[in-house]
Amino acid sequence: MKKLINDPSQVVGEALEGMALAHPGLIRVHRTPDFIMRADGPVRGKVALVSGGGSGHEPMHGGFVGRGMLDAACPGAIFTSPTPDQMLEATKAVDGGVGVLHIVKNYTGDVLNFEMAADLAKEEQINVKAVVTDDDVAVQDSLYTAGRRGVGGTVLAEKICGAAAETGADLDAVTQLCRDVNASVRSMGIALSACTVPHAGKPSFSLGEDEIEFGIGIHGEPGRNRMKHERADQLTEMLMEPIMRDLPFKRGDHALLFVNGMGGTPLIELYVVFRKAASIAAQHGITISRSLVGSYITSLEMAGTSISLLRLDDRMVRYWDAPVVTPALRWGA
Amino acid sequence: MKKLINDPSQVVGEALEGMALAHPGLIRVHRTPDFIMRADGPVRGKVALVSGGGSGHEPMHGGFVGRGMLDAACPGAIFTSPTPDQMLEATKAVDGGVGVLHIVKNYTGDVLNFEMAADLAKEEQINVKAVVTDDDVAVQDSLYTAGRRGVGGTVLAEKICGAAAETGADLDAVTQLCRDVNASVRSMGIALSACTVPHAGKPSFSLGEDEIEFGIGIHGEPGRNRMKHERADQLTEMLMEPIMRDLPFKRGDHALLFVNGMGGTPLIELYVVFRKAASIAAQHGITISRSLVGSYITSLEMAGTSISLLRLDDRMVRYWDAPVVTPALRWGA
Amino acid sequence: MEALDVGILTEWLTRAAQRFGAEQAHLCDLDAAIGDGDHGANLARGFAAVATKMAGAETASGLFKMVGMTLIGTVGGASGPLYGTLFIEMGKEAANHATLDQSAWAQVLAAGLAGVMARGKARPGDKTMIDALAPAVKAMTGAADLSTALASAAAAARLGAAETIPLIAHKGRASYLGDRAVGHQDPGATSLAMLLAVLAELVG
Amino acid sequence: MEALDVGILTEWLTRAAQRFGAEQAHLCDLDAAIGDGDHGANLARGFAAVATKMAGAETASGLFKMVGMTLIGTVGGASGPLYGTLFIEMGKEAANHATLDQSAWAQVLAAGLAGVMARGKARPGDKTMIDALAPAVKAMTGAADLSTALASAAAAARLGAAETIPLIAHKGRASYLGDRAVGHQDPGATSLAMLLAVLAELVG
Ligand SMILES: Nc1ncnc2c1ncn2[C@@H]1O[C@H](COP(=O)(O)OP(=O)(O)O)[C@@H](O)[C@H]1O
Ligand SMILES: Nc1ncnc2c1ncn2[C@@H]1O[C@H](COP(=O)(O)OP(=O)(O)O)[C@@H](O)[C@H]1O
Ligand SMILES: [Mg+2]
Ligand SMILES: [Mg+2]
Ligand SMILES: [Mg+2]
Ligand SMILES: [Mg+2]
Repeated sequence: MKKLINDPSQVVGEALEGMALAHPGLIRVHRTPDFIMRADGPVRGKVALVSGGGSGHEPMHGGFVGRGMLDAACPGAIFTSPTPDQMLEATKAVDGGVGVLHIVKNYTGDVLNFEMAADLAKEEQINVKAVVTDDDVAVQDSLYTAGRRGVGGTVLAEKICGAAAETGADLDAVTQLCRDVNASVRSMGIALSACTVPHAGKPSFSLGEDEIEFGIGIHGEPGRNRMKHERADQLTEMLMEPIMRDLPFKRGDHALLFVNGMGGTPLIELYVVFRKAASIAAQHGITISRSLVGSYITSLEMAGTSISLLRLDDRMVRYWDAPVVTPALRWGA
Repeated sequence: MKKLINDPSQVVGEALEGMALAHPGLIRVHRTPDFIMRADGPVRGKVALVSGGGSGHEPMHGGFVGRGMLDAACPGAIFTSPTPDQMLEATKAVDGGVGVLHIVKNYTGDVLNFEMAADLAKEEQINVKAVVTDDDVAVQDSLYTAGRRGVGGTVLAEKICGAAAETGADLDAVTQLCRDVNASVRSMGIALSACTVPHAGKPSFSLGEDEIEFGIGIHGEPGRNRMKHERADQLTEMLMEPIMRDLPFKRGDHALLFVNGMGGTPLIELYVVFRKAASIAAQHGITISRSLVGSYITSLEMAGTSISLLRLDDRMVRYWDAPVVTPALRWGA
Repeated sequence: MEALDVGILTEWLTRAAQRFGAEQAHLCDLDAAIGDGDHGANLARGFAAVATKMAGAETASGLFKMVGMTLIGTVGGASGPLYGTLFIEMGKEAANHATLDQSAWAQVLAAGLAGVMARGKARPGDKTMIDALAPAVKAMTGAADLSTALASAAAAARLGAAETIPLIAHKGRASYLGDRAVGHQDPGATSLAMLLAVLAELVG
Repeated sequence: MEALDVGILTEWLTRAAQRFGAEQAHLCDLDAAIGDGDHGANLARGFAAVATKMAGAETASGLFKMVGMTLIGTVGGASGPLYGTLFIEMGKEAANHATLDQSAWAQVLAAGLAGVMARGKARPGDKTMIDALAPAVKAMTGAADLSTALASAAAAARLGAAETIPLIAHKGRASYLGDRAVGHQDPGATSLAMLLAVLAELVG
């Protein structure tokens, strides 16, 4: 294992210190318990957004803390959900008096830890609501699974809801908007290689020279099935098919197309995927009126991509375009 | 070789089409010859900036086209400098009547092709100047080499000079500023793994389980020497040492610290490197007052990092902070 | 031995911490096959924290609540809240008993099981730690004495963990894999069986 | 054969395109060792474009200028402007000669060499294509007839390319490597020798 780290047990903490040094105007880092909050928080009278999850998905979530997006993010160990004390302290630190929304990706660990934190925060008279994102169509959503995972759609929800909160929406409205975004977005991912968790020291699975994992999550775990590697256009068709089927689009719909890199895939390849995904959308009469291309929700150095497609309404477009000032997403200000 | 591509010979063109679809408000893509120009160009009365180089370094340069940075970028084949016809057509397309600056990374191919293009453009009465960037301290700058390579400092020069041009500086002033930035920045890089050029189909070199290449460029080539892999803090010291020595800083100086990923290194590791590099700078009494962290000048999926340190003057700070609206760098607007 | 006192329980958890340290890679490997490969690291981190905090606990109830809170604050993942809840609920039940004899311990363990099920909503057969814990609770009743009961519980947990191998998972990350989880033993059930084995070895 | 006409020159470049297609991987491998691994792909791409454009060339001069412009517009990298300049300068010189006999061809090649040296600023011994081209130009003079001269030029180029092996590079990417370039043959010198070999084979 060759990584730019000092000690597997110190990676998360040292990266947090690096972030604090790199972005002093945007964020503040709190240690023990670990969380990142916006530099100018808490913002009185504004609904606060708190998210979090295992580390190793950078820039998510810490890179999305700042004006117009998250108020705080709680990083766990690599691929391990953070603990309730982090979430509780973050929630208290950013509470502006009008409620806090927890945006939680649907993984048992994240859900249970955020639940405990919300209970504790409520005991301290903070009005906490939670939305669990579950946009990954790779997983059968049934009584017999932990339910669909929260993946790329979470980034879009955080941006859009962050803008709503920034412009004065109340807790109920931001919560409902977050549910709406989650209900309007679907995602699907593939891995061309595994990643290596520092404390494990070896790849999380191994793939043959022309094998890929189809239907992966973001924790280096195997996917829905293993298959032969294909050309980018064919893989993109396979990714788009369940997305389009699961969230029926009608001709004339507008959508945001998010082509995400898993960490080890060069940007040039993501644009090759974007090209095909956009053309598939166009064939269905869907207008891609907004886009995001880059490695925003990653699995360390895994090679691969995920596609998220969000059906847009005017409100979402307005909030998407609104200013955002975070380490990883920044525009309009 | 597993990549998200269709055909090695089509990657660059298909990625350009993807970029055009993803960023219609920011850029326009011209094919045959290939170049990317800002959507609202040419801008009358503004000095235009044109850069270019081999593909495979994304987001550089195409991702830096837009308001406040480049007017056009010419992508060559992967790791192969573009051709004079591209540069000539791009130059003509963005010329706003007050001159065009070519920002050229110092590689024989880039320099020769841009030279030819400048000669051709001058024949068409366009006032063209060129600045060759050469910030890579890994290379001995002497009569016996092609001179230092242009690497990370180029990104900083493009941002700063783009802002100067946007706010009305004339060709001489922008050219001088570009020389000043180049003279004030030094860079050094390492590779933890090789990358695979699509048409080659195999890694450009092979490294043992605990070997790294020290002093690499951005074209997948071997570096100055091969050495044992070390902890991030030690590697960061080794990268910073020649930078600090080559561009003597004095206590009280302000600097921009740019920790760049080579493509396959996760962001969390770049922040671990940033932490140490910032602390080394602090030990020397240098204030890191601006920063950039991410994979901005890459070698496909190579794992590794480069550090660039730019000594700032007030003018550079002002131009760095000025608005920029490109696919890859965006703030202030 | 007639009953478990706070000293022996402290020793149990000290040895459990050692055991999880030693078994960290093994548990991570099990989790890598059907999860995300961190279960061993999570428990090792959590129990190492527990081990530094136990000195001075005066009651079993107080000890267990501290253990539960520590695990919740250090483990993370799914197993943090679940193992944490296990100990917190055990602590609550332990407060109702002056001595932790065989019958009291059966009730303590049963309370832990109920807490974990309430928190995680898993049932037996879902391929989780419940598949080790539930049979262990059952095996406590009807044994001749405390040490036999603990040995039966440990054996039942070990067997229950092994019996997760052919199952499809319905909870946790392994549920994403569908059929692909078949043939692998659940890491959480395995760690739970280890925890009970350490106690049986200590007392037996 | 007394002189090279446009037909034979067209055939030369057609075969050169085939040769660079076949040798693409070999030239890329040489470049991977001390450069960026694209030299074979660059030349294959450029000469393939040349091959599609040659029909209808009426003079050697016109042909060479077209070849030069095409290479400049399709090869990229260092070799694009250098190979392009080679042919453009050869074309300029060819315009001064009614027939391309042995002495005229020697001047044409010398003009090409001068052009490449002016553009790239490399000198013999810098471990570049000059190390194949310069000895070839020298070998043209004093040969008994055209075909012997072309054969000598090709042989000198091949030898010159081989003699780059022990050199440290002073130009191009290989110069970044210092000592590490020693022991590797320069890809540009190798391709230049191939180009001259194809002509010698055709005429010989
Ligand atoms: N809903 C649940 N109820 C009970 N146990 C569960 C549940 N979900 C997961 N588990 C247990 O947690 C174990 C995984 O723990 P761990 O790897 O530490 O957390 P994570 O899955 O968050 O990485 C599984 O092997 C399983 O035994
Ligand atoms: N200044 C120069 N003068 C002459 N030949 C050069 C010079 N620089 C490089 N070359 C030649 O170009 C060859 C490399 O060409 P190529 O790989 O196509 O371009 P690049 O180095 O841009 O990738 C070298 O092997 C060398 O022979
Ligand atoms: Mg986990
Ligand atoms: Mg090249
Ligand atoms: Mg796990
Ligand atoms: Mg080359």
